[in-house]
Parts: sequence; C-alpha cells; structure tokens
Amino acid sequence: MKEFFNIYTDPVYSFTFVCIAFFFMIKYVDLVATKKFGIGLMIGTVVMFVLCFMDPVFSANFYMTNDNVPIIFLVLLLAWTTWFALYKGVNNDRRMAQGLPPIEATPENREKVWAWPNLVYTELFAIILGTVFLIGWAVFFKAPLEEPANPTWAPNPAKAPWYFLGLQEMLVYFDPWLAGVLLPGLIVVGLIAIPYIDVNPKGNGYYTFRERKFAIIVYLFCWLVLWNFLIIIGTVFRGPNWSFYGPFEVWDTHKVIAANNVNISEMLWINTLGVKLPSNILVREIAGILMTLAYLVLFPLFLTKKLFNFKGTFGAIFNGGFLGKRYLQRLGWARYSILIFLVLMTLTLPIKMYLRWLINLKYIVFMPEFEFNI
Amino acid sequence: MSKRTTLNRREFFSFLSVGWIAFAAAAGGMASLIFRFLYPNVVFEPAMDFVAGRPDDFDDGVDERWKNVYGVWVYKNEGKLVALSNICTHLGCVPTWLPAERKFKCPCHGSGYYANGINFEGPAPRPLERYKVNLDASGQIIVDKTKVFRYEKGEWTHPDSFIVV
Amino acid sequence: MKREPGMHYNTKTLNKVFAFVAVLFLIATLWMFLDDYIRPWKAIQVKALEIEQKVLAERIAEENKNINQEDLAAIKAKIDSAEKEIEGRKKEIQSIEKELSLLDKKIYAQNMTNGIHGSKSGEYQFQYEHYHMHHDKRADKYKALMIEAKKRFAEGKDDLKTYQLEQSQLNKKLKKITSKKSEFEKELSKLTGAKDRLIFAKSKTEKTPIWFLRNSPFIDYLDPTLKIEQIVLDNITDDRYFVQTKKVDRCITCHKFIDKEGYEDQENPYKTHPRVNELAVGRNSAHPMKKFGCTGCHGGEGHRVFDFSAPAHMPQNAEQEKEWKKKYHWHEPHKIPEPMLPLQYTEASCVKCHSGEERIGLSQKLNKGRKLLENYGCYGCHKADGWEHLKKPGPSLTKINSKVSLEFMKNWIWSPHTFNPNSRMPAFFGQSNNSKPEFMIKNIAEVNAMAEYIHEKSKTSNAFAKYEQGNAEKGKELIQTVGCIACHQIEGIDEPYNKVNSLKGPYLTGTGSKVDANWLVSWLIKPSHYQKDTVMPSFRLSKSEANDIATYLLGLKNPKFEGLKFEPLNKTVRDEILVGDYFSQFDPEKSARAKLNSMSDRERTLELGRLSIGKYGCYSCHTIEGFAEDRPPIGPEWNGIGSKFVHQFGFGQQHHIPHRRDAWMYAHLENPRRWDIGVPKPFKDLNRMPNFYLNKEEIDAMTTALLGFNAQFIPMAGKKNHDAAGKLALEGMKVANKYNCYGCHKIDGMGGDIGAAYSDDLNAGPPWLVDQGHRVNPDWFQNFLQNISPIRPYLQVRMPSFDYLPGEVDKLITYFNASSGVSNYINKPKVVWEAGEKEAARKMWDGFACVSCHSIGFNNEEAQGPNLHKAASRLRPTWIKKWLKNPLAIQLYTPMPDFWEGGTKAAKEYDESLAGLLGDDPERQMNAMVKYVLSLGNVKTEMKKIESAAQAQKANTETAKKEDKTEDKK
Amino acid sequence: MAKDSFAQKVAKTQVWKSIFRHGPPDNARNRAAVIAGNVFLHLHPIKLKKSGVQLGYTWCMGGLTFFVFLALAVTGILLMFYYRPTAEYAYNDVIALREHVPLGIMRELHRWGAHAMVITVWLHMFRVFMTGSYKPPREFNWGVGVILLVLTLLLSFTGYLLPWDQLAIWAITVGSNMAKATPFAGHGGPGAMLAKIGDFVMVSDKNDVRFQLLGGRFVGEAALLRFYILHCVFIPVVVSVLIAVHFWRVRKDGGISAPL
Repeated sequence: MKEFFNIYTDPVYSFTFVCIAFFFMIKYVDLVATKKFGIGLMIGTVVMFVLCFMDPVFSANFYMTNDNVPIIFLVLLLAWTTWFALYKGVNNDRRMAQGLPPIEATPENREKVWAWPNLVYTELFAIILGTVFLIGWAVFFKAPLEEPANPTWAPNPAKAPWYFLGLQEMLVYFDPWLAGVLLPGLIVVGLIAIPYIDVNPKGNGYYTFRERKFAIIVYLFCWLVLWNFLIIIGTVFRGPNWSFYGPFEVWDTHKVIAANNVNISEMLWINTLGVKLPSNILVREIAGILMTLAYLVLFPLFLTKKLFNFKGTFGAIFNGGFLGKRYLQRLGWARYSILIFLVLMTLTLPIKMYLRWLINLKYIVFMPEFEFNI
Repeated sequence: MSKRTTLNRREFFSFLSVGWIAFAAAAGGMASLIFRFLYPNVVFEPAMDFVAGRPDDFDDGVDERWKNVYGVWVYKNEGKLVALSNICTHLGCVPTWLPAERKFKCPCHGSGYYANGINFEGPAPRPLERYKVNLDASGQIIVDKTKVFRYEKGEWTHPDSFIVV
Repeated sequence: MKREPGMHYNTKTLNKVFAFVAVLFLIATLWMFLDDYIRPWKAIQVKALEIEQKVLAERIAEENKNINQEDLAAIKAKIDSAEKEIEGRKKEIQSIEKELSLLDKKIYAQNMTNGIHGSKSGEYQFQYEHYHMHHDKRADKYKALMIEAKKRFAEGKDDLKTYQLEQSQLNKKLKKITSKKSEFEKELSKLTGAKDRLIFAKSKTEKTPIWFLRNSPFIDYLDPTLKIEQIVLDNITDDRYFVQTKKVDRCITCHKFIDKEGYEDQENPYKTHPRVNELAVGRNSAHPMKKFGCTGCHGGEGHRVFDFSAPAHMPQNAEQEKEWKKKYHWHEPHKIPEPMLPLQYTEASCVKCHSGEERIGLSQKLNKGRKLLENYGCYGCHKADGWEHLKKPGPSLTKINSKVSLEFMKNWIWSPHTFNPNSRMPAFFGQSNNSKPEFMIKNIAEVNAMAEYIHEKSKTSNAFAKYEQGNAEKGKELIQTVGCIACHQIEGIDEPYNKVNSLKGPYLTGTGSKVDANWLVSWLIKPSHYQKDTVMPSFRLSKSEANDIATYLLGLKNPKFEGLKFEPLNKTVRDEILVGDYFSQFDPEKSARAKLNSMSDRERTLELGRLSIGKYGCYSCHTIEGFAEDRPPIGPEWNGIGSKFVHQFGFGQQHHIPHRRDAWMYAHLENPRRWDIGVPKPFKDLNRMPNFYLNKEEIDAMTTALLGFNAQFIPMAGKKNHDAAGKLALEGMKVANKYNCYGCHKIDGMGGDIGAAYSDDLNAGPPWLVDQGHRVNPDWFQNFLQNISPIRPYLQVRMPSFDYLPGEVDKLITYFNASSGVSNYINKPKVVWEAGEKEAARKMWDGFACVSCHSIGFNNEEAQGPNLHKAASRLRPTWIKKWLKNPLAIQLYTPMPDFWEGGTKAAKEYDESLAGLLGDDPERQMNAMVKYVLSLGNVKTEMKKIESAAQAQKANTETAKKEDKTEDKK
Repeated sequence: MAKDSFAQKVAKTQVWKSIFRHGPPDNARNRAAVIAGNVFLHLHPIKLKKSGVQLGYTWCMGGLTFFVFLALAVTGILLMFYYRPTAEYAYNDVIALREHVPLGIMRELHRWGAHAMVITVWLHMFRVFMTGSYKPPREFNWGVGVILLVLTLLLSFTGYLLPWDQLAIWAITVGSNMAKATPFAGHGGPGAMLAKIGDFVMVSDKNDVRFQLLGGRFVGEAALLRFYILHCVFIPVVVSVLIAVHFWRVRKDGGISAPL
C-alpha cells in the first residue's frame, strides 16, 4: 500500500489524478454538496493524516522542516471550506431552481441587527478562540530553529517557506524569470483584474455554483490544483535535490533520477533534421518562437472562430463559454484579450508539466545568451 | 471680452502646469532619493577580485597556490591560462586535485573533473565554473570572481574567460 | 476683480504661489542631490586619473623606445606572408571545417544520447541497489535494465571518443596550417605585449562620455569609476569602548597610488609609499596594505573621507600647518581620540604590535629614540614596561670617594655641563624656574648637603693597581683600536675613530681633572672591581697598556673647572629649608623647630642631603647608601603616555605650544621646566625634571619613542606574535643591548656603530654577525663568550670580556639561534670521506690557496681570515657550506673569494688546474671542502699529517711546475 | 423608585460619563452610541444585515486576519526588545528567547501567528470569491485586499530571515534569487545582458533589484538589517494604512456583502 503511494504520488501521476478528481468533483457537484460527503471528507482527511503520521518515515520527513505544521491546518481547512462553500452554493442553487431566493436573501436574513452586541461579541469570541488556538499551537509546537546561518553550506533540500513552495515547484518546469517573477506577477494582476473581467452580475453576495459556474471552476482549479496542490507537492513530495520522494520514502540524498531533457531546437535540428544547430539564435529557436506566438496570438484568434465543439461540462465551458464568439461580444476586446491571456498563461503550467513528462521537453525557447528561456 | 478670457485661460494654464510639473519633478526626485538611498556607496563584502601574479609564475598544469585563500585553481595549458572555481557543481563541496591522476576528485560524492574543469565521472551535472581573468598594466593577472563563465552556456570561448600566454 | 462666492483666495493667485513654491521645492531637491554628489575626494580621483594617464604615456613612450622597429616590421611581414600562405590553402581549410561541423553535430547528438543512457543507468542502479537491499523481486528487473543502459552508455561513450579523436586530428590539421601564423603572432605579442597592456591600461584612464555617464549624479550607483575604496581589517580594531570593531581604512580613496610603484615623484596624495616593497603597503612587504591597513600605523580616522580634515591629518610642523590651512582649509581635529601621528613620529606605532622587542628591524628612528631614552637614563626615573631589566643608568655612588673629590662632586652636581658639555648627567640647577636669587641660595645649600651626604656614606675602595706614568701616544692608539670607541666618545681622538656615534658610555673629557689616577688604572683593568654590576667590560689590558691609556686620559684636563670653588653651606638657609619645606609639613612649626634643635650641625647637613637626594631623585639613577634599591623612582610612569588624553597633559602658561601629545613631549624634552614659567610656585613645588640639553634630532627621536608607549588595544591576532623561541630571543636581544653588542657588531643588519671607523676596510673591524646562530656551534659559543680567545688575532680591535650575570650567556645564544631558526643542539660533525674526496679537497685547498689568508697555524704570515683550526669546534658544517657557496651574500665586505660562484660553477672555472675534480660537480666539491675544513682541527696529529702532506705536495707541485715551465721553454 | 445597582452607580459617575458618554448598551440608543462613540468600535456599522453576523456566511476570516495581525504587532514589538538584527547577535537572541527570556513563547506565538495569518487571509479571499463579494461596488476593495494579501506574504517572508538560522538564510537565498531573474532589472534575468556599454555594466550583481533588496550581493548582514526594517517598520506601516482603507471601503461599499 505504502509502496503504491510512493510510486503514484509522483506528480506525473498524482497531478493527473488530482485533475481527474477535480473534474469529477465539478461533474458530480450535487453529490459532493451533501452533508454525508462533507462528513466523510473530513473524517477521511483526518484519518489520512493519522495514518500518515503513524508512519515513522513520513513523520520524519515532515518534521525535517517543522515549519510544515501549518500545512496540516491548511489541508483540513481546504477540505472543509471547499466542501462547505460548494454545499452552500448548491443548496442555494436548488432553492433558486425552485424559485426561492438564496438563503442569504430571505427576508429574515435581510433583517438589520445591532452591531452591539451581535457582531462585536461574535468578533470577541473569534478573538478569544483564536488566542486560545494560537496559545495551544505555540505550547505544543516549538517554533523551528536550525543551525546558525552558514553561507558556505546549503542544506539539501533548501526550501522556501511553505506558502512559496508552489512557486518553487514551478521552478522545476520554468526558468526563474517566469516562475519567480512573471507568473507570480500575473497571479497578482489577474486577481486584481477578476472583478473587472467577471461581468456576470449574478451571485453577488451569496453562495452559488450554477450561476457562476465558469468563474468558480477556473478559480477553484487555480486555487486547489495549481496553487495548493503544488504547495503540497513541494512540502511533502520533494526531498534532497528537489527530487521526487514518495510520502513514505526515506530521503536518500544519493537518489538518482534520470533527467535528460531536450530542447525543442535540439529536437528539430539534431533529432529530426540531423544537422548541426544553426549559429544564428533566432533561426535555431525558430520552432519554439513560432509555437509560443501561435499559442498566445493565433490560438485565441482561432478560438473566437468557434473551431471547436465539445459536449458535456466542457462543452459548457468551451462552446458557450469564454472561447466562443458570444463571450467576446459580451466582454469586449479589451476584457476578452486580458482574460484569454491570463487563462492561457495559467494553462502554460500544466502544459509545460505534461510536455516535460511526456517528451522530456526542457525548453521551448532556449536562449541562454540572453537568459531568455521559456 | 472673449479675447481676455482666452488670454486668462492661457495664463492660468501655464502657471498651473509649471506648478504641477515642478511639483511632480521634485516629488519624483524625493521618491528617487529613497531608491538611490538603498544602494550604498560602500559595501562590506569580501573582495571578489585579487591579483594572482604574472603568467610566467605559473607552470603548465594546475596550480593550487590560490586555492585556500581565494578558492581558485589556476590552470595553464596550450597557451591559455584560466581560473577555475573550486566549488563542485554537484553540491558545492571542494574537490581535491590529484596530480598523479591528473584530475579533480570531489571527496563528498565522487564527482570527477579533468584538469580543464570538465566533469567526466560521478554525479556532477556540469563542468566547474571559470572566473574572469585579465592582465593589468604591469602584466599581473587579475582574477575577478564576480563574473562566472559556464561551459554549458558556451561561455568558455569568451575573451575574458582566459588569458593567452 | 470680483470675488467668487465661497472663495477666500483668488484661484489665479493660488496658482501663481503654487508655481513659485513648487519651483522652490524642485530647486531644493536638486540642491540636495548635488550636495550629496559633490565630494572633495572625487576631484582628487579625477586628478589621479590624469596623473596616471601621464605616467602611463611616459611609460608607453619608454616602451616604444625599447621596441626595435626593424624587428617589428620583420615580424609583421612574416605574419603577412603566413596569412597569404593560409589564404592559398583556403579550399583545404574549408573542407576540414565542413568535416568538423559534421563532427560537431555528431558529437552533440552523441552527448545527448549518452546523457540519457548515463542518467538512466544511474537511476536504474539506484533502484536496483535499493530493491536489492530490501530483498525485493523488482531488483532483477532493474538489474537487467541497468546492465542494458550501462552497455549502451559504454557504447555511446566509445563512439564519442572516436568522434573526438577525429575532431582532434582535424583540429591538429587545421592548426598545422595556421601554426606558422600563430607562432609569429606569439612573437609579436612578446615584443609588444608590455606596450599593448600599457596602452590598454591607458585607455581605461580616458574620460570618455561613458566615463561621465558612469559617474553622473544619481546613476553613479550602477558602476561608478569614482568611488570610495576601503580596506576592512580583520585583526586590527577600532576601540569603541563597549566593543572592538573592525578597522576600516578608506585612505586609498585619495592616496590612489600608495601601493603602486612609479609614482614616487608625485606629490601627496598621489605618491607611492616610501619603501613600498620592504616596509609597508606593498603586497610582498612586511606590512601589506590589505592586512595592516593605514591607520594602524599612522593613526587617525581612516574611515572618514568627508574632507581633508576629517581623517585627522596632522601637520609635521607649524609651516606645514600654515600651508594646509591655506590649501585644504585644515583645522585641528576635534573630538577625535587618536588623530594621525605627524609623519615624523609614525614609527611610534611599531611598538603597538612589536611590544617587547628592544630593536625593531625596520624602525630606525624609533630604535634611535629608545637608545637615547636608555642612554640618557630616562628610564631611571620613569618606569616603563619592558625596561625593568636595566640597571640604574648612573654609576654607583657607594664608593665614589675613591674616584672623585668632594669639591668636584659639588661643582659637578651644580652644573655637570660646565665640566663636560656632553654630560648625560642632567642639569637640575640654574634652570629657567629656579634661577631667582632666593631659589639659588637654597639650591646651593641643597647641593652642599647632598654632596656631603654622599661623601659621608661612601665607602673607600682600594685601588688594586698603582698608576705609573705611561706613553700617552700609545694609550691613544690603544683607545682607538682596542674598541673603547664603540661605547665612548673621547676627546682628542683622530679621524676616523671620532666618527663613531657611540652613546653607551659617557663622553670622556677632562678626565685628568676628575678622577683619581689609581682608580682609573684599576677601573681599566677590571671595572667590576669598583662596581659589581657595571657593563664596562675588561679588554684584557696588560698593566702597561692600562697605564698607557690612563696616561692619555689623565692628560685630558679641565683647568677652569678645577679652579672652581663651590660656595660653602649657608647654615641658616639649610635650617630654613629643613624646617620650612620638610619638618613642618606634618608637624606644627614649634615641634619642627624642636626637632631641628635636637639635631647636631652635621646631622642637619646630612639630613638635608638625604632629603634633597630624595627630592631630586638622585637615587633613581645612582645607587646611594641609605636609599633602598626598590624605592620607587621619582618620575611618572611612561606606560600609556602615547595614548594619554591630551587634556591630562599640563601645558601651564605655554600657550604657543599646540595642544597635542607630541608637541607637549617635544616641548617638555626641550625644556622640562618651561611649564613653571609664569606660574608663581613656592620653592618646594618647583618642577624638578632636569634639563638634558638635547638637540632637535634627539628630541625628535625621543618623542617618537615616547609616543610608542601606547596603551591602544590591538587584538592578539593583529600583533606580532612570537613563539617560545622568539620570546627567548627577545630576552637575548635585551642582553645584547645591555652589553652594547650592537656597538661593535652589525647583527643581522642592526647596529655596528663602530663600522664608521672602519669604512675603508670593514674586514679590519669587528665581524658582522649574520645568521650567527646557524654559524657557530652553541657549545663553542658559550665557552667563547665566557673565556675569550681570539679567532682573528690579526685584528687590533678586541672582543672584550664581560661580566655576564648568570643566565645571560644562555639568553644570548638562544637569541642568535632563534633568530636563525636553528636548534641549540647539534650533532657532532663527523668526517666520513667518500672515495676521492680527500684528495680532491686537498687539491682544491692548494688550488684556492686557502693558506694565503687563513694562515694562522699554517705559515702565520699576514693573516686575513679566521683561524681554521678552530673551525671544527666553532662552526656548523652546514654553515661552512653556505659560506663557501656564496660568502659575499653573508658578509658584504669579506675578502673571501666566491670560488663556486654561488654554487653554480665548478672549481675548474676558478682555476683550470682543478678540472675534473669529483666530476666537476660544485655540490660535491663543496662537500669535500667542508669535510676538509672540519678535519683540520679535529686532532692535532691529523693536522700535522695534513701539514706535512701539504708540504710534500707543495714540493711536488713546485717541481712539477718547474718541469712544466721547462717543458714550455722547450 | 428602585435603588441603583452598583454598575448603574458607576455608570453615573462623572469619570464613566467622561469616557463613555452613554449608559450601558441595553437599549437602542446606547447600542448605537457604544458603536458610534468608540474610536475602536466605530469602524463597525451601528446596524448590519443578519448575514453579516452569521459565521456560516462570513467565516469571520477577515476579522481573524485582522486579529492575528494585531496579535503579531503586539508580540512583534515585544520581541524587538530582546532581538538585535546583527549577524553577531541575531541567532543568539533567538536562542535566548527560547531558553531564558521570560515568556519567550512570544516567539512561537509570533511565528505560528504569521502562518495562521497567511492561511486566514487566503481563506478570507476564498470566501469573498465564493460569495461573489468582489462584484460591484466592491471591485476596488477587492484590489486592496489582493495587495494586502501580497503584503501579508511579504511580511511573513521578510520575517523568515530574522532568526538567522540555516532555514532562514537559505529560504531567503532561494527566494531572493528569484529577484535576480527579473527581466531587465535582475542580473540573471532576460535582457540584463543587453544593458551594458563596453565596460559599463548597468545590470550586475552590484546594482540590480536583488542588490537593492539585500543591500549586498549575498544574503548577509546588510540583508538582515534590511529585512528587519521591512518586516518591522516599512511593510507594517503600509499594511496598516491599507487596512484602514480596506475597512473604510467595506463600510462605504455597503457593509459586509449580502445579496443585493
């Protein structure tokens, strides 16, 4: 069983698995949004942690950097909040399907109440409970302190704080200027842009799923899979040399992982055409450059022409969704191009991951002369 | 009457624009003060360049005289002199020069490098780095460790990465 | 105009005011940036750039002269022709390049495949090992995979090697074609390389637009060329009282060329440091800049660069101060604990790290100053760490009656310089603060009383020898040649013997008017008879020699002084002093009087004498009966005076003296009593520091030495650290100083004062001691120092016999051994001849004509070299070899020929007849010679054998020569 | 007439009145007065929609974030009494907190609080998104919130260096190496190579953004001081200002979101 996990938690498999799970969660959202599922999910998560911590190897690896403690709370809270939000959203959807207002909009909930003591006391309780929680946490777990700083010797692995491990994990697939500067920058810009892109007037101030399906699916995918799952990979499944280690696998510094990645230019000129790499950089990287341009410029142009026709949930997204002409009309060029740019940039991550796993792709564009590698 | 108004407006516009332009420039200057303030004029960091002597002081092959002080091997061969970093590209240990076998061997995980710094055995992913070298007016070699030349980037042909002797 | 409702101000006016204040704001901002940007050191760096450019241009011109234009043209022509040749083979080259490019691709692709197989085999091996260890079935699968991958990796590697071989062959081919050209190019670079580098360096000094851009305001953080340079020192600290912080010296920001040769003639701050490669700053000097910085030695605030005054530059003199004020707006540094030492006192800093060393090799002025402090006996009154071992500077007065008369003593104490202008006994009386008649009367009473006291307490010493009239001329000759001049300057001495600037002993003049004749003879023969602890040695003078010298010395008279009659004691004054200054200090006048009345007249005189000796501190320098040896000296301690706060020095009313440490010391040494000038003081409180009548040079040197008593904290790591042997050596150095070994011998470059008298023929003077520890056998040395028997009897100057205290000889020997880095123990040299060595040595002995100089014990004719019979017991064999190899490197003046020219040439080069000896191997020849020299003194019979053999040989060779000649004639 | 209770007596004293200016909040008037008349409470509305006080709706994540921020400010200021940001002392001072400083558990509270704040602020954003509360008229406040979230991460990141242990220095090294790759502004990033004229290198390790962040070429003592200032003064001040804006906008945009 542990062997199974040790092998199949490799992002190659687990990322795919998580994506599939995400797909099913959306597809069977009504099933997910039941109390039984919620209770089962919470119990399952807790049991998973208990079982994991019973394994000495897992515990040892986890405590290598005992700054990981918050991850436990994060995972529990993620499970809870995701389920809870969906649960409330689906409930409201059902009510609205029956022609009722959402719970939050019922007249009794629209009633105005005194802030004192209703709100102030709620806050006071939250503060007190928060303090108690923090004290408990502080008493049970010492804050980590390692050896004194030594600039001449780096610990292996050298990990960033856990909340940045998603970014660090991205470094496996992208150069730092993308993973460390551009993409994080786009995350911030993209988040700020959300209210201006999302022109859907529905779902303002109450939980819902169906009324904001597209927005919620995109957001949840980014939040759960691309952000938090990568953090979990970075925390739990990455060991010395940033190699993959199963959750129950001993961190053996000498573990060798075959990593021989090839650039598109090499695939084109050496492997396919069988000639020397051209000395002109632009010629050498022509394939990668064209592919990048195609992805970022031609692809969206094609999309607005309704070249694709999907069915089912994806159909909902693709045909009637943002890829269609209808969306372009609704959003206007400016909003639409920002949206599509952000979405395409988001998708570069899974795309690059799968390219790496499937064809050992190192760089699409490789220009070390200018430190410009994609 | 209308003439006066336009004149007034122009006058009004120019004073206001002068005011705002000057104010913006000054405020920009104050802001750039913060920017400039954050770059100190003097930095307390170990010196990254040193004088290694004259090219004639070195025999062909690997010379270890600067290894302990500056972490640099001087390697002279076929009319070229280079400064090799003594940091293993695997995990940053310090390899040992074995004159009999004519190779660097890392004691930590057994990476091996030829005398010219190219890796040939063990886990090292890439050759040793080379530092910038050039000659000063008195013909002394200046090794500058701030500039690194890496083989896999094709930088070893850069004119600053070696001295012709 | 009409006012808008709700508006207090007119909008137009507001805009105008806004425009005005905004522009003001902008100007202020720009002003702030400029103020930050403009710094004095930048101007200096710009000027330095110009100077550098000029110097480089000069050097390029010089280099141009050195390059032979014809050679240059020839090489250029050669390169051209080689290029044409290459041009002719263009097709060949192109085809090779094509092949190479194909190979490049193959190698690239092969590297890729190899990488894949290599990394796979690595991974499979790890998996295999992992599963194998856990006895997992999958191990077999991975083993197979691993073997497969490894196989393919090995194959690929083989392929790669083939390609690489091909590549290198092709490259060789290509290189061959271009080899001629590259060879010529190399020649060219050899010829012009130096010039090219200079031109390159000069190009860096051009003020191009980019240069201006780099140094322009605001963006000068990117990569400026004008910048503050600094040295951070790990081992030398700034004292911040709560903590020691690393010293940071930024002096090189302005002193740009301080470490670069070639700027010696520039003016400051563009000058090269003096003795840059020997003393300091240079990378190979004793104190490289990066390790010792600047302010460790020079003092001052090295981290300040704001303007000229900021680092606390200090002028050397009033003139420079004036110049600086004009040129740099210099002002006295304020609130700075350690301003820079004026340049002339820099050597004071040496002591900070070289504490405990009596003589510091590179500090000439400091050594001189300390020697002066020692010779003037300053340490007698002023305690100082590291000076405790010295005996009291003045002669003992316990037997003074047998040396001088009471009358002489009184006159002498009153004014020593009247008798001997070079007296080192300082003047206490007749000074600027006690020349008033009412003070003079009291002083006279005191002098009378002191002399009476000393006279009373003195025991008589029996002069064991009787003076007999001798030959004064002979005496003078002896004085000049035997070695007296190493310590004494003596009146009437001839050139060049009067050139010796010796300071150890007193200047001898008017001796005949001073001392008792019998005392003098006894003193000359055996000084320790009169004073046990004297450093005056015995020169093993015969009675007649001693009398000759005494005759000369007694002939030196000072009739004027002899005629002086000292004013008699005024008893009322005496009583007045006793009561007023002493008895009534703690008692009421009445009981003081009673005390006086209870004393007899003689008792009163003696009491005043005793009290006055205590008051003036005579006991600090002289041993006087009735004063305990351990009575603390009279002056304040020197320790820490070099870093004493300036406000702790009393400047009295001397307002023209700058308030600086060094200025106070200088003024103090010039006239110690000056601080009383203009200050009304009672007699008993007058400043008592006596006047030494020092000249300016002496004061300068002594100030340097005094500033060296510095209490600044230097971490152990930054100091000169001596190992155990080194510490012993320092002790030995003290002994060598005490007995003034340096007066005669130049020891490892230090001392050798007497050399001034032998400048024509240093070989006739005392030998230099170079690497003495390595040279001599310690056992012999120990014996020699205690029982002198001359090695060079041909020398007139004598090695004197000192009365060493127990242990001092050991210290001396340890000093020499430690400074040579050799052990005290040596194996007794054993001579084991190899085949043919002995004969060869014999031949060389003759061929080199060793006996012609080392004649002692052979033919005893005009000896010029030391006695070689003593060599075996005296010298270390390794040293003999070193000496034979290159004697001039050891003693610059030696007449010993350089037979093997530094060990590079065989003996045949010196004399053809010595060809073929020991295979003409200089090394073996020298070894043989060493053995021969050692065998000379081993056994007397052996020696005789050799002698007789030598004679036989001589006869043989003579006959042979004759035969040769006759043959030639034929 | 009933006798005044002790509390009522107290509430009638001049001192009480001078401070609170109203009676105990047991009637409508005083309930309004207690909120409106208190500088700390007046950022609340006097009355709000019911959903605003329902934990099931708000999760109170924003409030918790603010509370943790205050707790961090208090513990942080206290820690500053014992901590010196120098390479010489920093590590020892942290050990001191662990070993002998009275209630050195303050450091645990501070550190775990920092992590908790990251989680609560993330979940706050999640909740706001899921209820669509970023929609008009709250677009601007959402933007402020995103910036506050980034600043929270930066606060946590800058604080990470201060214990001056291996975890600290290498996490910051890994993190600050990202800045090195900033296009045209970091010496390891794209375009840096283009920014030079001859010898004049305009983007190098001694003048790029990373240098500005670290005050040196390595994570060294200068970086420690800079991060200390950023962590203790600079970012907290900015965050405080933005929090004020954030709260003010919550009120101005119609209070805690609810169905329109």
